[in-house]
Amino acid sequence: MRIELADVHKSFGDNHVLRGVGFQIAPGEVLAMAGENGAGKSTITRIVSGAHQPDSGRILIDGTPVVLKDPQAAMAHGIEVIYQEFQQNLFPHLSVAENMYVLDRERRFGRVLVAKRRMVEAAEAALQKLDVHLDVRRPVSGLNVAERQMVEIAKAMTHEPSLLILDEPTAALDERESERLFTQVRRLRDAGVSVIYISHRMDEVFDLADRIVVLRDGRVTLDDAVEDLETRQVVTAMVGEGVDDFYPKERNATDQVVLETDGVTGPDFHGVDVQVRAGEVLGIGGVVGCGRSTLLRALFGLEPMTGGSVTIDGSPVRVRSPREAIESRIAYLSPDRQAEGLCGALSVEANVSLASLHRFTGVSGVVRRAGERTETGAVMTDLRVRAASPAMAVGSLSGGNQQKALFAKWVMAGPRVLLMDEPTRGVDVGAKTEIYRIINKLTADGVAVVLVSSDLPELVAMSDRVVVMREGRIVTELTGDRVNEQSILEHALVGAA
Amino acid sequence: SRGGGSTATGGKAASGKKDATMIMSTLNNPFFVSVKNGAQAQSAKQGLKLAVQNADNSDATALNLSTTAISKQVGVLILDPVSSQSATSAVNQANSSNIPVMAFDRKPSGGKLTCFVGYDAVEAGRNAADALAKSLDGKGKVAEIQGILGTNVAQDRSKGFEEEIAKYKGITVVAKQSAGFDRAKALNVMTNVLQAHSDIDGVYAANDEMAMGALSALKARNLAGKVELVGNDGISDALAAIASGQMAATNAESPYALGQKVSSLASDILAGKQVDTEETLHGKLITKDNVKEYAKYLVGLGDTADVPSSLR
Amino acid sequence: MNLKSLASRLRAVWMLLLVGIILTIASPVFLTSTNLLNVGLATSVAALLAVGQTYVIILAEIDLSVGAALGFSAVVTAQILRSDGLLPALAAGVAVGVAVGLINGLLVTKARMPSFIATLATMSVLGGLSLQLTSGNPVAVTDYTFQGIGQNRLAGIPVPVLIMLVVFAVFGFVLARTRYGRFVYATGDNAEAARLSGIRTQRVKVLAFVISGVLAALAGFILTARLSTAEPTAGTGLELEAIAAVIIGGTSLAGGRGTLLGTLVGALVLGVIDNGMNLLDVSPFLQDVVKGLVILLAVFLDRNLDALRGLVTRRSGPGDAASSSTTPELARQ
Amino acid sequence: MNLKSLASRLRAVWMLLLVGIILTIASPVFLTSTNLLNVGLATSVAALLAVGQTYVIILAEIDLSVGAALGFSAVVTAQILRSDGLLPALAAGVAVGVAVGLINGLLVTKARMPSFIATLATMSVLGGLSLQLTSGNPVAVTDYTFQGIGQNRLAGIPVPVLIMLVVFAVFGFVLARTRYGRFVYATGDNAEAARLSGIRTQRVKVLAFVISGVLAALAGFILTARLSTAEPTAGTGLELEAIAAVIIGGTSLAGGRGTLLGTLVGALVLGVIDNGMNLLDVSPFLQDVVKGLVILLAVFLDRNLDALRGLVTRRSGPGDAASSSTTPELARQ
Ligand SMILES: Nc1ncnc2c1ncn2[C@@H]1O[C@H](COP(=O)(O)OP(=O)(O)OP(=O)(O)O)[C@@H](O)[C@H]1O
Ligand SMILES: Nc1ncnc2c1ncn2[C@@H]1O[C@H](COP(=O)(O)OP(=O)(O)OP(=O)(O)O)[C@@H](O)[C@H]1O
Ligand SMILES: [Mg+2]
Ligand SMILES: [Mg+2]
Repeated sequence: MRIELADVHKSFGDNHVLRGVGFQIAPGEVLAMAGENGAGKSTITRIVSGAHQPDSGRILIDGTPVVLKDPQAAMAHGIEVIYQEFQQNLFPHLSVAENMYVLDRERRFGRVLVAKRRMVEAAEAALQKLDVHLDVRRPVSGLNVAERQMVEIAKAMTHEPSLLILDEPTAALDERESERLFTQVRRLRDAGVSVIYISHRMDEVFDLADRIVVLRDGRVTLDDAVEDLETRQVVTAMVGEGVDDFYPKERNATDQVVLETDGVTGPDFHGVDVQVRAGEVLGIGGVVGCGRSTLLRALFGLEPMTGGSVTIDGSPVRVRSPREAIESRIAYLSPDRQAEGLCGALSVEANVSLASLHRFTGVSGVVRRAGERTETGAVMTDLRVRAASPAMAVGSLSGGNQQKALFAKWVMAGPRVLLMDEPTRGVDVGAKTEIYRIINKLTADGVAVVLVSSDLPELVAMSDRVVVMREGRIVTELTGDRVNEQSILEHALVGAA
Repeated sequence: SRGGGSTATGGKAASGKKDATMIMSTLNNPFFVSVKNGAQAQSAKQGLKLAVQNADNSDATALNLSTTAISKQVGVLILDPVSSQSATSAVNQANSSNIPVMAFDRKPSGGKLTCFVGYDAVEAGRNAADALAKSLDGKGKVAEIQGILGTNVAQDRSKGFEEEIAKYKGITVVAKQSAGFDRAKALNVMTNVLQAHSDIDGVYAANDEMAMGALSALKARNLAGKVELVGNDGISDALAAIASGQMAATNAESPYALGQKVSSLASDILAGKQVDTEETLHGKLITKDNVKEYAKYLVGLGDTADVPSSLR
Repeated sequence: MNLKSLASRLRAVWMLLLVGIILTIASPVFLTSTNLLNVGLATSVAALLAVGQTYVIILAEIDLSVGAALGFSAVVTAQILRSDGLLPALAAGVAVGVAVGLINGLLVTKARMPSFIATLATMSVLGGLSLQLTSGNPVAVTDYTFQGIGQNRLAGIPVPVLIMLVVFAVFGFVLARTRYGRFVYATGDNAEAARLSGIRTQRVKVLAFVISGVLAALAGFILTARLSTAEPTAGTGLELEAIAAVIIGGTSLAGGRGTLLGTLVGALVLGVIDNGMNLLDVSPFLQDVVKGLVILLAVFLDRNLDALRGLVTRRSGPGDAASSSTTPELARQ
Repeated sequence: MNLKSLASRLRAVWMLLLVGIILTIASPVFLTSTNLLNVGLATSVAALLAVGQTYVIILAEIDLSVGAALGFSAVVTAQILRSDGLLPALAAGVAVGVAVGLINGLLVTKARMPSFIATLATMSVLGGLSLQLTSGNPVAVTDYTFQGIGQNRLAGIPVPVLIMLVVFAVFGFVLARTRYGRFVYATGDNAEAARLSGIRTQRVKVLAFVISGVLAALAGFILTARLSTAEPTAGTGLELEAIAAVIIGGTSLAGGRGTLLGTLVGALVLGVIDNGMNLLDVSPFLQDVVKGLVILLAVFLDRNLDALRGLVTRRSGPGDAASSSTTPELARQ
């Protein structure tokens, strides 16, 4: 299907988000869309999917102007979307199978009555294609972020789409899963399906795309075939300036041990011993389900720890709740910013200061607004949180800016230990570099950082040391030159299916 | 008339005002609806401009309504107190604004009333007890279905009934349950009571609405007419049930007559005439013997709505 | 639906059994077939309201107008029954139910009003209309066929109980086994995702309110037929009874979860409590106290049985309790 | 808090002005200071209940027990006033409020019960206890000082109105400007995110229920003092009035949003409607109808003013309507 956007405008209130966007996609073409956080990529997605209406401009399908007045209208044209945020795709209390076939437009499983068994079988088969093995009768609420992402992908594939839009689908996936997704995308492309692929990962973009469109401040600033482009050009088109050093890693590690675990055991991890020193970034490598996320949650008091002990700066700590963790100056950046990170209806400012509010209140409990505003403003500037106003609801920020706001909250809390799970999920290249600089600043101040990331280049570049987990245990520790993608993958995958 | 001895005049009534506000404790009950109808019919006859308000069984609402009426400077404030005690504030307010205030059905416990007219609820309970005892020849097992607990009428009727029935040594009250003056609730409650006490001989329901609910329960067990049923109020359905022998008696307190009386007293007050400060109306025990006669009396008043078509 | 909801159904059944066993011991009459049929009869009206309410609550909405809708359709039905006969009366009653449901549904979807306040307002309007229409007087019903809806028996079972069972079976089947049922769960679980998945969520909601309205009309028929009278204020307070039945039955006000079997059990729990207190002649002042305490106990057990079981088998840590307590919020999106 | 909520406050004010202007034209008495003070006086009791309710609703919970708590603390206060004098009586009344709030709060947090059913059950229990304690009889109050709480004036303004204004000012300040207020919004918006930020969300909730209980006790003092008597059933139905005020004032039942200024305006809107209908002698049966319709209109305008304005300035498309309707869901995460 050939789809064309011409001079599309869209505003939210006074925020003029799209200012005359135009581009087209040919059948069997993968178009990558890149751009800073808040550039308007997801807004385009939602316009093409019928979720939002453009203020002006035209959409043409195979040369005919169309009005996509609601998602049904878009679906009728074979447009399928994997949205950036899980909340826009999934039903936590429905089973995986019901999630995948919730609409069942073709009524494959009955016109009125539902043939449950056939639905379950079909769901299993569809996931099999993606090499995903799940009990499809389980509710989605029990899945982790990566598993949910795979379910979403499978859901979009259940219809044979003629245009598939993927909005940052790999932000929560590891290399293996990403590769499986790419295989499917290429298969669809070869079958003549058009694909719009949105990502902040330049390697993926160049790997997969036929053409790249870059968006900046709601306008197309670059639209070219991938053969004619270099990463540098794309980045410049995105951020308006060259970024020389994606990973401005500083080595600030000292000898002083801050966080030490001794044989800690919990639901998905066993006998984990790690030491993190002041100023050090400890990376944890591993594939989905290896237990590293659960380990971080347990250290923050979100999961029960059934054995072992934890010390901070030499004194034993027993953390049973996030509050106790925060009192021990541990901070935790959750990978699920929607469910666990932000209070969407509250202002950006209130979210950023939420974990450090005590600093702006005396015994009276009255918040000193001026102080709060100055400090949050400073952190937000440091992290380049792009918000029309610090008083706007954080939920209406773009995905990447929400992530930065979440990061800002924990920077502001002034932690001794910072546990980060996918800290740059959905963050654009420019802002990623900013986050890395902030990590440098934190380590320079002696903060001990634990980094879990499925973005391997990031993990390699930003960690001083990496431990690799497999099936809940630490299988190796990599230092110096041995911190590279190759050896992390080797250790993570050995023996795995 | 039969009431207390002293009389009073309606203060500033000579001002020529022709309006009154009547604040009803509730209108979710045919009894009070009929009071309203009687009052409105009579006002129309006498050229009185009568506004009727509904306090919905809430003391607070009643007080708020009174306050509003007083600031409107109505000619007469007519109260049907939700409870005797809580109406005192309203009476005091009216007193200090020099607005004549009268009450009916329940007497406010304080303040200066120009006049009060009403039925005696304790007496109603007593009469019902006597009627029930009589139809049972002084012996048997009975159940009492109470009204909305915490309301004056429910409390007083229950008090009168229990005091009086205790005098009959052969009668035991085997069940005492509330059905909130509600017909549907009474149906369920009575069904359950019959389940626990299948040998029951008589039922007293604190109003006829509940008596009708109880009657449905009795019918379902083919006990209608076999178990003696006594109610209060004398609503149309109850009169029909008495006429057909399904109900033994009701202590009728014609609400329509009460309403008429209230309106004519209000007109008298506005006209500056002397009125009795207190007038207690007495209920009339209606049985199969006098139900036709009572129906004729109601029709004579103009109160056709409260007369079943079979007796018109 | 799935294992979890099956477990929660069973839990509600446990509660019912518990109350039932206590009453069987305390009162010789409780466990007789006539008494159990009485419970069914007394429960039938609120239970019918609870069916529609279950749909609406799974959709994360609420319908406070069902009691008033019952009253209004009852008086309309009774008045038309007097003037035009049975079929026009039944048709008019159902039409009132449909209209009320449509209005509620459109207020919530098109006019984007929170259902709590929209249906509170329609409750007020309908209550006033019923009084206005009847001048506050009950409307007697003498039609023999119509009375049969409430007073006859088939094979020894009262017609209202049969109607209740059929309605639960049909609507339970629709909820559990049809596309529409899945749309109800999906929309209640995550309305935005449902919309983006191509479900016409507004229609799904409007239809649920219409179901609620029609079942309120049906409940109105039964109540009117049982009493041989339509009372303008007949349904007052029944909405809370129905909602309580739904929640006791394990349906979450946050939406996305619940079963009709649970609702039936919830309604029966409430009916059994009332029946038991009457049988035992509990002081009427204390009945409200006892009823409140039993509801607390029932819902407490329902929500904490897993945790309590966990305590016994020592499987649960502090994290577990905390994480499961937050599931409803997570689910709300 | 932010621009958006400011706009919604102002909208509620517009509604109030609209109703006020209509009444000023229709009735010469409406815009007199005595009448306006009457409205304030009539509103004060429900408005106090609505303050605590606002906290609870911003926390995405609900407190149905406030009316019954009012009645129970009123009869306890009145009985102790008769036996032990003013200070013990006031202390006991407040203690009842605290205890009820604690129980509700613990049921919702520790016992993990949905607040709708937990507070419905405590409502039933408290209602029964009030009747039991008084055997259903009102308790007369003759203490002159106590009566003053309800009947005196200061600088021409009735004491209940003053109390109401002070309570709104204090609790409005707490909500808007203190750490606790911030925690209320955060917990109501996303309890899990709040917990991960170190907020003791359970304490935040318990405290809100306690505030609700204590203000119910305070409202009970005022009502008792105004009536010179404590009625066991005094608060019946006031919970719905309070909740309606909160929602009309723009607070979302989904939690995370709302202001006390909005609630005050919401309560006044309801008070003005009642007052206006009385002044205009609207037929009592029709009053419910009119009240329901005005509430519908008010909330409709509140929720759709932006869209309507958009229609006029032709900036908005159908998609926008849809997207703004989904914002609450989006925002909730
Ligand atoms: N529903 C909404 N209401 C108000 N503003 C919105 C809404 N949705 C998006 N925006 C604004 O539109 C702009 C573009 O957001 P969009 O999500 O399209 O960015 P994006 O390019 O996808 O960014 P990211 O890479 O961070 O995902 C942002 O400034 C955002 O705040
Ligand atoms: N809330 C949950 N409920 C049930 N199971 C869960 C939940 N969260 C995680 N799991 C399971 O626990 C296992 C470990 O998950 P964990 O998130 O620790 O893996 P991970 O290695 O960190 O993965 P990733 O790299 O994708 O974050 C997985 O099999 C997952 O399915
Ligand atoms: Mg985006
Ligand atoms: Mg992980």
